Amino acid sequence: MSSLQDSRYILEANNIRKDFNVKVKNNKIVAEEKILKAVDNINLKIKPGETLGLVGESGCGKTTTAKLLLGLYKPTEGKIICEGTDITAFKRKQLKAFRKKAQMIFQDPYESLNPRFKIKDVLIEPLIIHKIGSNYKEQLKIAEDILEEVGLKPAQTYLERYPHEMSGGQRQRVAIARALILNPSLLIADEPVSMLDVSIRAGILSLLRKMIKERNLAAICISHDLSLIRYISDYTAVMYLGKIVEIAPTEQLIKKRFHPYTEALLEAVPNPDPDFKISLQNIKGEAPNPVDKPNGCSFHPRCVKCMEICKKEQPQQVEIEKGHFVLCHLHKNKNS
Amino acid sequence: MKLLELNNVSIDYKTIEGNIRAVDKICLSIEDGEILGLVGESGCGKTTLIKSIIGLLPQNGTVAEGEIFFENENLLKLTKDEMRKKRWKDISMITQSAMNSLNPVYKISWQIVEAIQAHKEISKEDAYKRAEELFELVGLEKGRLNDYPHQYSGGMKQRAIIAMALALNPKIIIADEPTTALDVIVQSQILERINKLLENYQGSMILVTHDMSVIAQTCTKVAVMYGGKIVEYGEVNQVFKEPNHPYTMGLKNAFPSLVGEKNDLISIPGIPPNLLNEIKGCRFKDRCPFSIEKCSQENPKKTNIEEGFFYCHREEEREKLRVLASKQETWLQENIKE
Amino acid sequence: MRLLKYITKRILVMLLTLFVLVTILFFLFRVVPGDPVSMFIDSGLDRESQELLLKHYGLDKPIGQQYIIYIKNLLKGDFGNSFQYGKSALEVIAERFCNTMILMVTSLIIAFFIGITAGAALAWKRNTKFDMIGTIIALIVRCAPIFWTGMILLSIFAFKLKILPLGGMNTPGMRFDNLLEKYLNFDFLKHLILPAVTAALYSAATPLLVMRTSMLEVIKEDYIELARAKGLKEKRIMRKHAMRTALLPVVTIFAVQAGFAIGGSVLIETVFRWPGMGREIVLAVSFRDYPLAQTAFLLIGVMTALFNLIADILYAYLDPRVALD
Amino acid sequence: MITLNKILRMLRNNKVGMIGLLIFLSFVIIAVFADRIAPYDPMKIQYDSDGGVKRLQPPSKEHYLGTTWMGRDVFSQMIVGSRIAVLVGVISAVCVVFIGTNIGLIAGYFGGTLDNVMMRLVDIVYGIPFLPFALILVAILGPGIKNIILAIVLITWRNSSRVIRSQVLSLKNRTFIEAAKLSGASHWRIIYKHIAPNVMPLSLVYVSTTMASAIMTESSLSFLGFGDPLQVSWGKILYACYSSQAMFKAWWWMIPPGIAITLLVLSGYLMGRAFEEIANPKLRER
Repeated sequence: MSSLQDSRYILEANNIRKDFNVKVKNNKIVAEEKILKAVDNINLKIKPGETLGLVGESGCGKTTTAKLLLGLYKPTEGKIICEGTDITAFKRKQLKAFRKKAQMIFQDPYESLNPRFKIKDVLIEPLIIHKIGSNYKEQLKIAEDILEEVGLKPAQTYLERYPHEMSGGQRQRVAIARALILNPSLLIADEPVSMLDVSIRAGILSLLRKMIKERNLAAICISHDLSLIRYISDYTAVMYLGKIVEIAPTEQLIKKRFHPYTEALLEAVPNPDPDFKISLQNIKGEAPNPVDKPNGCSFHPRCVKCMEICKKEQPQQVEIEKGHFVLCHLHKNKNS
Repeated sequence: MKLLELNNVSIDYKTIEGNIRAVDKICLSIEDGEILGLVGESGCGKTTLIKSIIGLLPQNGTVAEGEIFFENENLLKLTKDEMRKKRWKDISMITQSAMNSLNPVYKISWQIVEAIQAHKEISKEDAYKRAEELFELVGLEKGRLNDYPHQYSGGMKQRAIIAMALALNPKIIIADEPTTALDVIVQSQILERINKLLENYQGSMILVTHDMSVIAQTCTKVAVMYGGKIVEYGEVNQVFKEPNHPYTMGLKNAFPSLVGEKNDLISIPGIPPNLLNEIKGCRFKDRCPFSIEKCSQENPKKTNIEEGFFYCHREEEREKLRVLASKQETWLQENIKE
Repeated sequence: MRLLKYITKRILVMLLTLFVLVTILFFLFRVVPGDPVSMFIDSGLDRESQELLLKHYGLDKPIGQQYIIYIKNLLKGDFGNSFQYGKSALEVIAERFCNTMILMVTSLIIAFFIGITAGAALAWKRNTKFDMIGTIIALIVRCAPIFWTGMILLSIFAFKLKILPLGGMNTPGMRFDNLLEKYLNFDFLKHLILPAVTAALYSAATPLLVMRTSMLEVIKEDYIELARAKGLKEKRIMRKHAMRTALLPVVTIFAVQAGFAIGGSVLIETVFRWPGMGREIVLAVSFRDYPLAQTAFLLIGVMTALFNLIADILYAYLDPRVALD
Repeated sequence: MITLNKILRMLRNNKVGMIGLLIFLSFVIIAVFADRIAPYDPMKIQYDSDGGVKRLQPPSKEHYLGTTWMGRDVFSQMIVGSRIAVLVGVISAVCVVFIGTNIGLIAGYFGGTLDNVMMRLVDIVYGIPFLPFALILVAILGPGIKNIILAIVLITWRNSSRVIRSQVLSLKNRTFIEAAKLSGASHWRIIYKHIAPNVMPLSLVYVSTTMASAIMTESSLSFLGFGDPLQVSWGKILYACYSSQAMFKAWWWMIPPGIAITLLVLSGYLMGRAFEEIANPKLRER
C-alpha cells in the first residue's frame, strides 16, 4: 500500500489504546496507583456525509475516543490517520491545520463557552487564530452569517450578548456555530442534547443533521441514549468498557442485534408508552469500575449467556453480516 | 380516600429581581395507593411544589395561599416540630440528586439507622437489622452497609436512598427525579425495582420527572406542569394515548422511541415563560401552534373529563388538534404567532 | 503499612526543607558584609584574643569548610555554641522550646475551640444581626496587630486592674527544683493567661471565618436537605451533619494557622517578655548570635512541618473520600 | 488588563468590598498628601514656651493626638507613617501576586515535571516560618523598606501560586478551554486569553489579602525594632511607645497607630472577601 489510508475516509483510527494512571482509594488512608484502560484497541473509519453514532454507558470510553480522534489526548498505542499522515506525530503547524478540519460540540452548553467572552468574541476567535477574513468587519460578517445559519436570527441581537444571557438551547446553537465557522470536514458531537430540556432537543438534533448533510461532514455523535442516536446517525457503534462490541448500520442494529450487551442496552431504554413496560432480562448487575476490568470478555460477569470460554479468552471481532461486526464468543464469522 | 390534597396552592420566591410565582393556584389530590407522575420542563415549578408538601421550601420561598391537606390535616398549620415528626415517618423523600444526598463522612448504615431512630424508640441493633432487610429489598448486598457513600456507584447510592425512604413504611413517598443522573441500564434497573417494590407497598407515591417515558413506566396518574400550573391531569393511559392539552401533545412528540419505525422527532419552539413577569392568559400561548386571540386575554377554564382535567381554550376541538399536533409542519417556528 | 511509608516520605520532604533552610541561613549569616564577631566581642579586646575567639568558634576557616563542618556537627546533634551564653545553643533553646510550646498549644486549642463553635453558630444564624456583629468582631480582631492587642490587654488587666502580672513567666525570685513544679503552679498559670488569650484571639479569627464560610456552603448541600427531610432535629442536623463536614476546611488551615501562630510567637513573647523561642530569636538576631538564631529557627521549622503532617493525616482520617498520596 | 474602572464595576454591587475600597483609598490620599496634612515635622522635638520638652502631653488643640515621650507630635507621626504602610502594602502585593499568578498559571496549565518542581518548591517555602525568616533577613541585610518587601515577596508568593494553580487545574479541564484548544489556540493564548481572565478575581483576592499581610508584617518588624531607621512608621511608633515604658500612661500614643493598622489591614481583607465572592459564586447567594 503506497498510501497509508483509503482515500474515501477522512479519518481512520487503527488499534488505538489509551491508558490513564489513576489513584484509587480502597478503604485505606493511603491511595494506590492503577492503570485505567479507557480505550482499548479501537478501529474506526469515518466517511464524509456519514454520521457514526457512539453509544454506551458513562465510563465506557466514548468521550475519550472522541478526544483521541481530535488529538486532544495522545494515544498510548495505535495510529490515527488523517489524509495520509498520523495525527499523533503532528508538529505544531500541522496540528493547527488539523484543528481547522476537526471540530467538536460538547455536552454542556453552560460549560463550553467562556463565561467572560461575548458571543462575537467566541465566534471570531477561531477566525483570528487561523487568520481568516482580512479585517475585523469581514470576520464579524462571517460570524453573523453562521449565527443566522444555526437559527439565531437576527444575528445582531446575539453578537453582543454574554453566554449567561442566553438559554441552554441558544448556547448550544452558538457552540454549533463555533464548531462550523472554520468549515471543518469532521464534526464530533458529544451528547449534544443531554443537558437540554426535552421539548427543544429535537430542534438541535435536526439542526445538526441538516448541517452534516448540507456540508457533507464526516460526523460522530456520542450519546448514552440509543433512541436519540437513531435520529442522527447512519452507523452505530456500541461501546463497553473501552471496546466496540458491536457496530452496524443504525436501523439494522435496532432491528437485529447480536451482542448481549446491545440487546440489554436496547431493552433498557424506557418507552414513552405505558403499554411497553421495561423488563431487563439480558443483563445483571452494574458496570464494574473500569480500573478493575474482568478477564476474558469484559462483559462476561453481567452476561446472561456467559460461557466458559468468555471467562478466559477475549473474543475477536467477526463480521456477522455485511457491515455488521460483533465482538462476542457467541458468534462465528459467516465466511469461515 | 384522599391521602393528600392540594387546594389552590401558590408559592412565591423572593429574589433580587423581584417576586417569582413559581407555583400558581394548583389543585391536585392523590388517593391511597396511587402513583402520581408529575412531569414538566426545568423551571416549571414541580420541585417547588413537592418541597412545599414536605415543608422544605428554601428560605426565600413561601406558600402565599392555599392549603395542603394530608389525611385531612392542613400541613401548613402545623408547628415546626409537628411537621418534623411527620417527615420521613409519614412523608418520605427520594431526593433529586441522590449522588449528593448522602453525607460523605458517615457510613451508609449510620445514616439509615439515624433515620429510623429519629422516629422510633428502637435499639441500634434492631435498627441495623431493619437496614439489612431494606438493603435486601432494594437489591443491595448487606455487606456493603458499612461502606461510605463514595465507595458506591451512582445506582447503588440511589438504591440506598430508596431503602432509606422505605425505612419507616411511610404513607407517601415523594421521588424527585430518582433516575435522572443515572445511565440507561442502571435507570431501568432502578425503575424495575421501584415497580416491584410498589407492588407490595401500601402507600402512595409522587414521582417527579422531566421524562415522559419514566412516567409511562411507573405511574398510574399523571399531572403535566407548565409555567407553574398544572395544564393537564389524568389517567396515564388516557393522557399518553389521547393528550388533551397542546403542551402534552408537543411533549409526547419530543420523546424518541425505539419501538416500531422511526417517526419524526418534533420539538416545541421557543422557551418557557419568565415567571418574573405577570402573564395574562394561557402560559403556553407563546409556544402553542394553536393559540387564538382568546388565549392571550383570558385564563383558560378547567375542562373536567373522566378521571382528569385540563385547561385549554380550544377544548372543543381537541380531536382535530391532536391530529395536527402529530405533524411536524405544525410545530415550525413560523406557525407560531408572537 | 502504607501509612508508615507515607509518613516516612513526608519526613524526608521535611528534612529536605530543613536542609534548604539551614543552608540558606548559614550563608545569609556569613556572606553579609560586616564582621559578625564584632557584634558580640567587646571591641576593647586586643587582636590576639579576638583571633583566639575566632578560632574557638571556627570562624577563621574558609566559608565552604565552615559549612561542611557545620552540617557534620548538625548531623551529630551539635548545633554549635551560643555566642551570647557561651554554652550549647541547643541547651539554651531546649528550655525556651518548652515554654513556647506550652503557650502555643494552649492558645491554639482555645483558638480552634472558639473559632469552630462560634463560626458554626454565626453561619447557623446567617443574615441576622448576631451573624453580622460576630463577623465584624472577628474581622477586626483578625486585622488588629497582635502586639497591639497584647499591649492593650496588658494596660487593662495588668496596669489598670492589677489582677494579672505585667509579663514574664514566673514572678522573679521563685525557684523550682524540676520542670513539673515550674509549670504546675498557680503563679505560672496567672502569667500564662494574658499571652495565651492574646494569641488565641488572634488565631481564632481565621478558623472562625473559615468555619462560617464552610458551614454556609455545607448548609446548601443536598444531604442537609435530606437530613431535614428525615425529620431530624435542627440541633442534630447542625452538629452531626453540617458541622462535621464543615470542619474539613478548618483542618486544612490548621497547619497554616499553627505556622502563623508559631511565627507570631516572636511578637507575643516580646510583648509579654515570655522566655520562649520567639523572643530568643529576636534577641539572638539583635546580637548576631547566629548559632542560637539558627537553632531556634530550625526548631520552629520542625514544628511547622510537624503541624503540617498532623493536619494532613487528620484530614485523611476525617474525610473518608480523601486519600494521602 | 485590570483597570480601576473594572474593579469598581466588580465591587459596585458589593457593600463589603466598597467599604474596604473606600477605607483603602482614604489612606492612599492621606499618604499622598501627608506632607501637607501633617502639622509638624514628625521627628522634631516640640518645646513649650519655656523651652522645656513637651513630654507625653495629652491631646490638645496644638497636638491633636498629644506628644511622645521624646516630645514629638503623635498626629504628624501618624499621618506620615501611613506612607510606609501604603507603599509596602501596594508594592509587595503587586509583586507577590504577579509572581504567584504566573507561577500558578504556568505550573497548573503545563503540569508534568515543571509543575512538580514548582510545587515542591512551594512546599519547601511553606515550611519556612514567615515572621522569624523576615526578621532574620531584615536584620542581616539591614533594616529598610526594600529588604522588608524582599522578605515578604520571598515568602508569600507561595499562597497565591498554590491556590491559583489548583484553580487553573480545574479550569483547564473545563470544556470551554478544550473548545479553545480545538479552535487551534496556542498554549499562551489559552493561558492568557482564556484562563487568566477567569482567575483574575482570585488574583485580586490575593492582591488584597497580601497587601493586608504585608502591612501587618512591616508593622510587626518595625515593632520588633527592625524598621527603616530613617522613616516614621506605625509599627515604629508602637515600638517607641512600648520601649519607653510609657504605654500605660499615654493611651493617645498607643491607641491610634493600632487603629490605623487595623483599619488599613481590614480594608484589604474586606476587598479580599468581596473578590472572593466574585471568584466563588457559591458564596454569593445566601
